[in-house]
Amino acid sequence: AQADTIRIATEGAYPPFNYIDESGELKGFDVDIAKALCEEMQADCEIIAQAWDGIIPGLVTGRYDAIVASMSITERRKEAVNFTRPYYQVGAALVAPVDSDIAFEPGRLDGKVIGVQRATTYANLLAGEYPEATVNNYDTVENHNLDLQSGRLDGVVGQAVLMQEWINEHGKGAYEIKGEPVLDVDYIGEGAGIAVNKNNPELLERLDTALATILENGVYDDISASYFPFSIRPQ
Amino acid sequence: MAETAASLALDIRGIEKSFGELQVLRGVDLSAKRGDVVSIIGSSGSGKSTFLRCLNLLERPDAGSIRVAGEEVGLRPGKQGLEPTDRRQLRRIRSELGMVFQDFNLWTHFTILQNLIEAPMRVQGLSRAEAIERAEALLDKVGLTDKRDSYPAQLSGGQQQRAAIARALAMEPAALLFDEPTSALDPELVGEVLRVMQLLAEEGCTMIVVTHEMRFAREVSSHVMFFHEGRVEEQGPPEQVFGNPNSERCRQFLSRL
Amino acid sequence: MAETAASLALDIRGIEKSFGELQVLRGVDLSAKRGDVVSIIGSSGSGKSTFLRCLNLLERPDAGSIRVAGEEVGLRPGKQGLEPTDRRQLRRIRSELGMVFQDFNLWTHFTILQNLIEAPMRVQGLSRAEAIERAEALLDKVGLTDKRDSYPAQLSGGQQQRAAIARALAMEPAALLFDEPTSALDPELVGEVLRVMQLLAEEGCTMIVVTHEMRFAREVSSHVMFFHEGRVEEQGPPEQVFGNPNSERCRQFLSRL
Amino acid sequence: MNVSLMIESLPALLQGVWVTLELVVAALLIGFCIALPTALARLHGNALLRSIAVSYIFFFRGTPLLVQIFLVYYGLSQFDFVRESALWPILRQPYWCALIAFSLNTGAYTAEVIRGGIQAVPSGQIEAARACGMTPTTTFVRIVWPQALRHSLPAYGNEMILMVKASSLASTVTLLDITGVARNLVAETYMPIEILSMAALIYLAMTFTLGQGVLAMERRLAAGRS
Amino acid sequence: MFDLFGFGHLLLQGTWVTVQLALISLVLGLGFSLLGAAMKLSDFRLLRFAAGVYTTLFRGIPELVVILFIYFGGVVIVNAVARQLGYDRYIDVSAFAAGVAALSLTFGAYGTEILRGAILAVPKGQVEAARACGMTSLTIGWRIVLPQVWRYALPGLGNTFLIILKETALVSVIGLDELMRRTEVAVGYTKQPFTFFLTAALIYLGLTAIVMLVQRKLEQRANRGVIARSAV
Ligand SMILES: Nc1ncnc2c1ncn2[C@@H]1O[C@H](COP(=O)(O)OP(=O)(O)OP(=O)(O)O)[C@@H](O)[C@H]1O
Ligand SMILES: Nc1ncnc2c1ncn2[C@@H]1O[C@H](COP(=O)(O)OP(=O)(O)OP(=O)(O)O)[C@@H](O)[C@H]1O
Ligand SMILES: [Mg+2]
Ligand SMILES: [Mg+2]
Repeated sequence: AQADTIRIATEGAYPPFNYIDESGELKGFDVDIAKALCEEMQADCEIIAQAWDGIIPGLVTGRYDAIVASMSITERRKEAVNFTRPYYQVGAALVAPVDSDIAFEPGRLDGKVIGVQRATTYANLLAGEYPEATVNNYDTVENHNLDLQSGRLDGVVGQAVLMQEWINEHGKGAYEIKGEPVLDVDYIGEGAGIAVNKNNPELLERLDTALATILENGVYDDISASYFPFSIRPQ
Repeated sequence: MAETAASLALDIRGIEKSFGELQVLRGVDLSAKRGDVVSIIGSSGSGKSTFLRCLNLLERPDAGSIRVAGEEVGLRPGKQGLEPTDRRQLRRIRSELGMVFQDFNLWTHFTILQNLIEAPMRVQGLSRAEAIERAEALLDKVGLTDKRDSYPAQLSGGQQQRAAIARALAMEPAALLFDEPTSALDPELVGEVLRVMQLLAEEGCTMIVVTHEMRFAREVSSHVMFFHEGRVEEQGPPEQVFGNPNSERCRQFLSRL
Repeated sequence: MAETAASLALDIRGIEKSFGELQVLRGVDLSAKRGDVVSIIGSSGSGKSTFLRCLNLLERPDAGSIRVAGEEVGLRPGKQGLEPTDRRQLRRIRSELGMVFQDFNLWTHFTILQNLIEAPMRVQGLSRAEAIERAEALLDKVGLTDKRDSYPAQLSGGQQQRAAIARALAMEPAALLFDEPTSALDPELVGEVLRVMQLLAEEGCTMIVVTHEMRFAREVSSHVMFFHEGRVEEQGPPEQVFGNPNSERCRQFLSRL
Repeated sequence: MNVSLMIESLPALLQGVWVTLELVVAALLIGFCIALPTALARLHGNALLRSIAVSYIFFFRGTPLLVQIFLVYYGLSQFDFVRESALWPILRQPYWCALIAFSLNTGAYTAEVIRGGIQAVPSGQIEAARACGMTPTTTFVRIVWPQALRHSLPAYGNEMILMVKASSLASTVTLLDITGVARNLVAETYMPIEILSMAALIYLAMTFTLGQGVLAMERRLAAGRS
Repeated sequence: MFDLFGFGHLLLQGTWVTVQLALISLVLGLGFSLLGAAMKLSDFRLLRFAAGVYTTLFRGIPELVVILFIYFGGVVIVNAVARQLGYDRYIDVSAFAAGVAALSLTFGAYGTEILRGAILAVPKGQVEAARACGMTSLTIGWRIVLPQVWRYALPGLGNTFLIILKETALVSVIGLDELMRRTEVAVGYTKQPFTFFLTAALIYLGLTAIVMLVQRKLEQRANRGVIARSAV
């Protein structure tokens, strides 16, 4: 598709990767990456916010051309959409109060109430490995974090970087990441990729090329450095 | 009653009407010359209102013929009784038969004046100015000039009744049909309305009046019909019907009053 | 009227009542012995209904006193007219003044029998069996025995009216108050209801009747009161009021009939 | 349309039916218990009671149920004193939060329905009772209430149906009612049309049955009385 | 404090979107109501049946489901139809359009029943009096029935509009930047759920109060010529 404008969807409720600030603008790592890619491809881009629930159906039905929303590459999703190579990779972290003894170990989550964002890979991870845990699905990460604070949840499973950020800002001394983040490719996937409609292979190729370029030429690293003190470059 | 059909204001023959199983009218005739005042009396449920409503086809008769001012209303058998063959003609005939309802049915969202000019303007195509001129003359006649801009709900029962009569007259009809024009009113208001009707009678207006007011039937009408179980059981000049009725049932009815 | 106050079934003095600016009653007296039948006549808006409703305090009078069977109803000035001092007494007095409403007000969710036993059971504390016994005797008297298990909506107007009378009688009241008991009925039903009332009158029942039926007022009542603008303009035995009224206004009213 | 998926999704959705039904029935019962005193306060209470009733009704009829749920669920839990109170074991559960929000909401609407029903009882019926010397309580219990109930039934039937539908908002606070299950299935399968059609059909069956039930009851009550 | 952590103006923008959504749904919904009522009262069984299906569906399915359905399914259907008609550019169904469609169709379903009831509530005598004057059906409908219909329909229509006004909040689920979504975004950013949800509640209450006021004015107008008689 040589359309002049590429429409890119992101969620807008996943800071610092994508969020809406008080000026009402979409911001964040994902958004900056998307803009950098567009610049590289010399295309006009329109970035729109879309609720997570319907973000893949929206792509499938052609509402937009690509999703840059920290979406993990998984086999299930590959049935519905095509992915570029990963553009970042972080594990799944379990966050809980400091004095809690839960952990990502067999049996240690049994009977615990764990919050997770609806329709994410973390939900699959919990369902697959910890069937005895009670899993609550939330519409946004913000909502499950609020509920962790309210004490309704014993823990939440979310993306490691993100959860670390949140702990730094809102939960220092009260919450911590339990153990090491999980990097199980079966559930978590190979990292976050850009999803493209299956019938649009040209765009996929252009995005892959552009992604390779910015990973090479230092643009990626600049963006990454402006958000994180460490690298989340995919292996 | 030796007039030719054409000279009659109303000429009705053999009206029959059933509601489901119940036969309400079993062949009723009526003829009235210009200026006749016909009173219809009879006990409740005898079919008086139904007959009146058949005359302008608010109710569809099962059989019978209707002539208004010499013109026959086109009727053909339909699903529910006789159907008008020509809706245009029906509307014209209806506009020639003014009807005054028992509960007035003044249009509540219009003022009295608007009630009077609506039909002349929409049905007879009068200009607004003409319609208002006619309406004001009528309001004067029934003594409601000061109420022209009031809404029906702001009028007393007797005033509403007179407005309803004025509305019917505004169409300059060939005949006026009244259904119990006074039964909802108190004795004083009854007198008020009867005076207006008497006035109309003196002016030579043709009227068919269903009524429970025997005094009116006796004093004003030229002809009285007593209905019983869907038939005209007794009829004639008031002196005869009230003074010396042939029918046993009629005598009984009158004795109750 | 030389009876002592105690022997009177009803003794009303100086009732006044205003609605906002409008003074509807300007000091009305009424006294009735056991067995008296008092008719109240007068034109629309003269305050007849309001007066009747003041008697059992459905409307609060602004001034006046009320004695029922010798017992004075305790009243004290309140925000809107006179207030009863003792709600218990008020309820007892009300149960002694049976009221028959113009539009019957039968309780629509009860059968006729239930309508008759409800108040005796709940107010007078009769057992169900006693109440039913009393009710059945009354139904027999007003000729509604076969309707005991029908709902009010299934009865004709005249039957409903008779049921309403029976309901009032079921409380065995000291006096019965009627507000235009026949104005909603057709002539034949009027006859039916008047017969029942005449029967009650012959049995010595005390009745106060607001009515437009002059025939009833003339033939049945022992005393007639003509209301005009919130005052009793004329009163006396029916022969006098109808035959030779003193008041000009009363003469005018009667001439209209 | 992927029909086999629609059929596969049915068992999971039917599990959601129980959550929905439980919530709706409980909310309607509690709501009714709130509504009756509220309606009476609105009609007969002293000025203070009346204004409390009026404000309660105005707030819950004037704001979206979604806002009410979020206020109860996320809003209250923000305060430490709520979290330390004895009520926290209840308030921490999404089920109870949803139930509280639903009950308060339907209570406000039902109060208006009941008020309408009471006011629709012709004043003559009450006057006739007074004229017999009945006490206000007897008059209400024996004469007004039975008739008010009949007057209110159609409107109350509507309110019940609205409640069934509004209960779909429970999914926004993690509850797995019909909509909650459906949204999870959509997230797993990326087939929104099929799944949502199934959910819609289930709701339709519920509301339709309820509607017919209310109609049947109206007819029974109306028998012989018109 | 009034800038609400910097989100005040966003909430106002959201309110404006909410108002637009509600008003456009009202206008279209009234159209559907009139059409639906006319169909329900028509002599053709097929039209009556179609209207019956319409009202049953839209009164029986939760609005949230309707919104999700139109948003996800609507695009597929619209584009399939467009392709059939030979138009092969992609047509988007925006969240706003989906919201308007869902809300106006819902309003129409309720409105259909309200208008039907109101038309039947106009006393038969009013129509008979017009017939007896010889008016045509069209004149009767336009001059006698419709002006009186509002009197009976306004309370019901007003209530339904209040319901629709609040249901605009559901459109936030598909990401339309109306008041509720703006509120959630603000909560996400500031972590102040109580403050923001309460603010949103107050804004909705304000809108509700305005609608009630307008409704009362309209009812007064529609009731001209009718004297309110006290119930006592
Ligand atoms: N639309 C209808 N459907 C069925 N039966 C009807 C209908 N209209 C009238 N009837 C019946 O037809 C009979 C005659 O009614 P009609 O109204 O003509 O009587 P009426 O002589 O005017 O009585 P009244 O003096 O009480 O007005 C009555 O038994 C009535 O119940
Ligand atoms: N609740 C009320 N508020 C204000 N005015 C009232 C009220 N009830 C009655 N009125 C007025 O009081 C006057 C007397 O009314 P009332 O009903 O006693 O008359 P009436 O003699 O019974 O007349 P009718 O024969 O028409 O029944 C009337 O002018 C009426 O408008
Ligand atoms: Mg009749
Ligand atoms: Mg009166």
